[in-house]
This record gives sequence, structure tokens and C-alpha cells, in this order.
Amino acid sequence: MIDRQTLAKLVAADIPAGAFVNLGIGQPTEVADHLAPDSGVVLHTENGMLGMGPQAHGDDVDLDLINAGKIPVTELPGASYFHHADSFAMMRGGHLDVCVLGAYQVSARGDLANWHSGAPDAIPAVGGAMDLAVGAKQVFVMMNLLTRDGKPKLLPECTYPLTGLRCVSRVYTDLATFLITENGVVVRDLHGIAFADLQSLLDVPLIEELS
Amino acid sequence: MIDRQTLAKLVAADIPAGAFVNLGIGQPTEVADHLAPDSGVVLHTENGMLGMGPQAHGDDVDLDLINAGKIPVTELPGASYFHHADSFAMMRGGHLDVCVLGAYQVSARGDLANWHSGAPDAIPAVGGAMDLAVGAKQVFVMMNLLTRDGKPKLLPECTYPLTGLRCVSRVYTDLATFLITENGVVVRDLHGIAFADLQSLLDVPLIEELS
Amino acid sequence: MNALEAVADTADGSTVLIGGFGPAGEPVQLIEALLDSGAKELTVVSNNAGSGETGIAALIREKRVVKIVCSYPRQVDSRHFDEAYRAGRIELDLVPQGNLAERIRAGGAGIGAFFTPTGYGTMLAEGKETRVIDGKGYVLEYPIKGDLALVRAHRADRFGNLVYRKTGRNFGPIMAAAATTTVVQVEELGEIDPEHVVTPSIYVDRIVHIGRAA
Amino acid sequence: MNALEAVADTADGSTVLIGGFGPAGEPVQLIEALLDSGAKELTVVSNNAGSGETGIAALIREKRVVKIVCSYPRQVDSRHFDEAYRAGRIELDLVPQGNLAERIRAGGAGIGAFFTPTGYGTMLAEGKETRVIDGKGYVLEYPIKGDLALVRAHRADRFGNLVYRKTGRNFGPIMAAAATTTVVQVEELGEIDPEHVVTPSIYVDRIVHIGRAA
Repeated sequence: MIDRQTLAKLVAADIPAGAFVNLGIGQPTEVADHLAPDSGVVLHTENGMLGMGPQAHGDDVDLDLINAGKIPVTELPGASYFHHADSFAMMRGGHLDVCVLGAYQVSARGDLANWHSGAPDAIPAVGGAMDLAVGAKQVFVMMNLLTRDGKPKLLPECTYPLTGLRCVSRVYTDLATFLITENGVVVRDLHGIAFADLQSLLDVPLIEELS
Repeated sequence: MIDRQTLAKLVAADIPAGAFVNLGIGQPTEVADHLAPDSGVVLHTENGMLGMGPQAHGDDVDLDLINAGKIPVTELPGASYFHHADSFAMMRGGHLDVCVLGAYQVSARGDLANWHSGAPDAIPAVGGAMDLAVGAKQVFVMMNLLTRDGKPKLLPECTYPLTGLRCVSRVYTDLATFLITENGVVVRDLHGIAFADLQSLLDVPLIEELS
Repeated sequence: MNALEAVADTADGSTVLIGGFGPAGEPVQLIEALLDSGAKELTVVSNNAGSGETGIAALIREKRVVKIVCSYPRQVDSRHFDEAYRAGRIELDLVPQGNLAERIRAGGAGIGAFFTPTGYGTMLAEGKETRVIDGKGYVLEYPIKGDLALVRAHRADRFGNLVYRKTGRNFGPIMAAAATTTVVQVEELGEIDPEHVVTPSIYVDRIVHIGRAA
Repeated sequence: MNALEAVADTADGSTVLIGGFGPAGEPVQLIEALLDSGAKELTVVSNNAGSGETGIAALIREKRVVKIVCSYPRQVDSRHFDEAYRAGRIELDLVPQGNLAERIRAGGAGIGAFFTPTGYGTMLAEGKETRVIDGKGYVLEYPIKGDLALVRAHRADRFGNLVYRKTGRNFGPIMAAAATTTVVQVEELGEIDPEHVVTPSIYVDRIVHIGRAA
């Protein structure tokens, strides 16, 4: 099992140099801390900016310069600003190379559930989750493989309300990295667990990657 | 009968102060010469500009600053530039107060035919004509009432291919000004012709405006 | 023109588009003026449903809002929305953020409806027309227009052209274009290069010079 | 990178979006390079169909274009298009200018199709799906995408952000967003304020510094 920081490092290492990337709210945001300074990766925030820099502190805080999580951020050289329709056109039009999201559940086909707990009394809020799910060329999910009470979050079918259909291409978890492919779910990396033990945790048939 | 210049003056006088206006290619362009300098009328050109000034001459000619007829123009204070999709969104969205167009034919219902002669061997070209027809709050047509061989251009039905349906609100001609209304075609001004004589020229039933 | 004068004629039952994404671009003083105007039975279109005691939260607290169209009502401190929602006093129309932006853009651009991939196959598309185009699923969405838009920009020139500051731009330009009457609060008045105009003057009806928001 | 290198890999049969409205924003040197590249059986999407002997007219004269999607092919001196059209050597898809712009914008924005009022009830809507929405007639139009876009901008920065000059902006920003590969000829290289960027770098693949067009 790897910790949260190691997981963020692993995702960061898989982002190609020069890629345009959107990091979702929460755990995915931490990926930014592990991108090499010379990687040329350009971060998009859906509230209207390319070239987002690290979180702002102290005198650098400007309430007109925030990310999608409403946290004050900074501007890097080469940045640009645009309005919300242009920003989501950029996403929906498939121009971002990678989007990294958290998830409640992912199905074996790559369906994503990450916006609604399904609880009947919950106040629903979707934000940009559904747009992020369908827009990028590749959608990476970062999550723990199991819930706190030990239930798998990679499933034959999601039981929570869906965010998008067949949109996830990879699932990075504390126990393994999974590739969602036409042929099924391929296990790329194992983090201190044997393949057979991983398979015994999940109802999804797994394919061991030959390397 | 009034001449072309007097007609342009008449149209210009009917454009409200501060209005946003698109003047079509050809005769409508001449309306600009008769707008009072303090009218605050702002001209739109569909190739991406608000605040268009008069035609450019000599050293003022800049081939990156042209109007929809591809004639070099100038920029007035308060101008702005935008791309083609934004420019036509401005038009289609109903933000322009008035659009002035030429026409081959107008029907009694306000259908417009101004883009295609209907000749079978003609190379068709539509440009922005159909967008201009449907977009502005009011569409004014300027034309001679009769063709060179004496046929009326205000008709029960257009015989030329249509540019837009029920889009024309007023027709300014050398013989009279017509208002296209829910109740029919109202004659607002007569230019040296008696109402009965005007009616005898047209197959469209006319209503004399009481004033 | 002061803020109250700028919104004083807002009719009860109006649809009001309110710019801002979190604090960035939030037209705080115009929302306060709308509260002072007494307008009620409002439909508010905005990304969020307010937090704390100011802005949209205050409109909801004072029971001026009957319906909110937004993408993310739940916030750290959205207690007035939460309370009104649970009490059944406010209708919520939840729209994915990009569909919200595109619907507002369509409202200003005269588009009758459009097919968007966002939300296809989810509960937010239930009851909506869908279509598969070139093998991909889409949902048909309709334009959103406002009777009034409240927007915060950075600077206006004397013609009404606007520029924004950083991510404060967000919904401002598309809301300004989608409302019958657009009221803008600006931090400063000055000159704007025609090449740099973000919102052309044609979309702006009233300007209130407030200065830099606290 | 020079102009020929920038377009050398253009495959026969490609769809090429070519910016410009008359002389304003016309990427003359890139079109010449496309001619030199030898690419043929092209579909060209542009507002016009060329005039005189340069630009799109030269591509047509040299029989590289099998289809043109445009709003206004007829020009003062569009003899090469006229001749090819009358000889049945070129297919013409005539699109109202605003629908052309909105379809290209939809191509870049991931919209599956949209209802536009322009052209409703005319011969250019014949055979197309129509619908009456809130009492107004609309035609369903589909996005246009390109394999290649050729665009002229005024300035690029080292990241690939672009600004344009005056009405030279026209189709540039929407075409840059709607093509798989976008090649831009610029008059100058330099800095661009993030607030003034018109085409963000994400839409730009190759930049050729040509200098001010003659």
C-alpha cells in the first residue's frame, strides 16, 4: 500500500511533458506539487485560466485569482484568462490532455461516480464534475481502492449516481494502478499486494499486464 | 420620387440616437454619411467590430481594418474587436437595434429576398445576408420600389429565393415608406405620388396611415 | 448612478443572472442593492447559492428567491440555502457548470438549443431529449436568459466597454450578453484599448462605480 | 520553423480551415506553403473562395481543392473558383456566414449540433432538420472540424499565446480551436499580457514568424 503523497507522485510521473492538465478538487490538487519544474505541464482551472501556479500565501493572495476549489492561487508565465463558456468549451472540446479526478466509484467499463453520495437527504451539487469527466483526452482517477469499511470502489457497475459514462482511462489507487481498456481492466502496478490477493478484493475480473 | 441620397437621409433620420446598427453592403452603407455626428449611433460590421468609422483613404488604409464589403475603414473612439463567432452571436442574439439591407424583393408579410437572383447559372453566394435578416430587432430595407422594367419589388409573395421569413419591419423606397405590420402594409410617407397611384402599382393591399 | 438606482426597477418575479465564482467577480454591492430594492419572487441564476450572510445568501435569507439555477449550491457556509432547500422554500435546478455556462452563452447568442455531451447517461439528463451523434451521446439543452444581469468588472470606459481582472472574469461576459438589462459594478473608470475589450458596450446598460471591493 | 516545414505533413484529402476575411487575417504565406507541399484532394473551409492568383485561388487553379465550404465564393476576381465550379471540378457547400462561424466554434467546443434561426425557411435549409422552439423556426447545424488550420495572427509569445490586429481577428480564434493541428503565421514575436490573450496556447501547435504581410 502506498501513501497519499506517493500516489500523487506516481500520477505526476505519468503526465507527459508539455501536457495541458486539469486537476480536480481535493486529492488530485496534490499532483501539482510533484510535477517537475521543467516539465512544461500547463494547469487549467475551469473557472477561466490556463497557466495556474501554486497556492498563494500572505501578500500574494488576490481574491480575483482563485482556482476551482476557490483557493487563492498564483499566475505563471504564459498564463491566459478567459470566460466560463470559453473555459468549458476548451474542456468539452477535448483540448486538455489529462484530467485527474477523485471518485466514489469507478466501473469496469470506466463509468465514473464522483458527485453524489446517493443519500436521499443530501443536497446535490455537481459543479464542473460532469464536464471534467467527458472533456479531457484521458481521465485519470485517484482514490483509495476500498472504502473505510472495506468495500471495493472499483466495481462491475457503479451503485452511486453516475458522473459520466465510459470516461475513465486509468485508476490510480493505494493498492494498484488499473488501466481501463477495450479488453477489460488491466493491472499495471501493484503496491505491496500480490495479484491474486488484489483479485480476491474485487468482483471485477483483472488482467495482469505482461511486462 | 426621391433620389438615392435623400432616401439615405430619410433612413438615417429614423435611426434612434445611441442605436447599435449594421448597414448592409451597397446602398445601405450610404446611410452612415447622413447620421448626425452627435447621434451616438454605433456601427457594427459583422467581420468583427463595433464602432466602425468612415471609409479610410490614403495613409489611413490598413488591410487589417476593413468592413463586411472588404473596403478599408477607420476606428472610432469606443470601438471594440471580436472574432467571427462572437460577432454573429451579437447579431443572432438580437442585440443590434437596426439592420439596414438592400433587397431584390420583399413580401407583404416581411419575407426578404436579397441574396440570389434565382438564375439557374448564377454562382450562389450568401455571405452574412441570412444572419443579418434574422438577427436585428428591426430590419429596414432600402430599395427602388420598381425594377428597371417596371415590376414591383414589394409583392404578395417573393418569387426569388428567400433570405429570411417575416423579418423586414420597414421598406424605404424612392416612392414611399412602408411599415410591415400585423394588420398589413401601412404607407407612412409618399414621395410625390398619390396613394391611389401607388396602390395601382402594387398587388399588395396598402393601408394609408392616418396622421 | 448609484447601485440602488441601477436596480430599483427590478420587477418581482424577475430572472436575475448573478456573476461571480466564489469571491472572484462577485457583484457584492449590486446584490445588496437588489436586496434593498425589495424585489421578490426572484429566480437567481449563478454558479453558487451563496455563503455566509452577504450576497445571494442574504437574498435567500430574506426570502426573495423562489428558485435558483446553479451548479454548486453546497458550500462551506451555505446555511441559508441549505435551510430554505430543506424547508421546501426554494426550488433548485441543478445544472453542470459547463452546461450552465453554455446555456447562458446560447441565451445571448440566439441559439435555440444545443446538444452537449455533459451529463449524458446521468440523473441530471433524466427527462431530457438525448441523441447519439457520430457514436457519442448528447443531451439537448436550452438557452438561459435573464431579465437582469448583475456583473462585476474591473474597468469600464465611458462607452460601456469592460475588462475584468484574472479569474474574476468567469460568468461576467456571457451573463452581460444574456440579459435584457445588464448592470455592472466596476472598480475603476478609464480608457480601454479596442483590442483588449472583453465585453463590448452593446451588452452593458448601466454602470455603477463602486471601487475595489473590500 | 519555416512555412513549408510547418505544413509539409499535410495528408492528401485533409480538411483545411483557412482564416481571413478578404485580405484581413489572410495567412498568405502558409497557403503558398500548402501549395508547395503538394497536398491534394483538399476540402477547404474559409469565408471566401479566393481571388486573383494567390492564396486559395492558387490552390484551386492548381486543382488541389475538391470541395470548398464557404459563405461567399463570388468575388470581384474569383475567376479560378468560378471556372472550376462551372466545369464541375469543385464541390461547393454554401453556408451562411454566421452559421459557418458557429459551426466552427461548435467544432472546437465539443457541441454535437445546435439549432440556429439563420437560414430557416430558405433553400439553404432544404433537407435539414428543423424545429420550432418558442414559436421561432430553427435549423439544426453540425460542427465543422479541420485536420489543419492555417491562421494569421499579429503576435505570438514563446508559449504560443496569440493576439490579432483589428478585423484581422475574424475566423482565427475559432479555427485555431477547431483543428487537430493549428499552424499560425505571425508578424511579430513578443510578450502578451495574460489578460489580453485572444487565442490561448493550448490551441496553437506551430508558429511561423513571417513578419508583416506586404
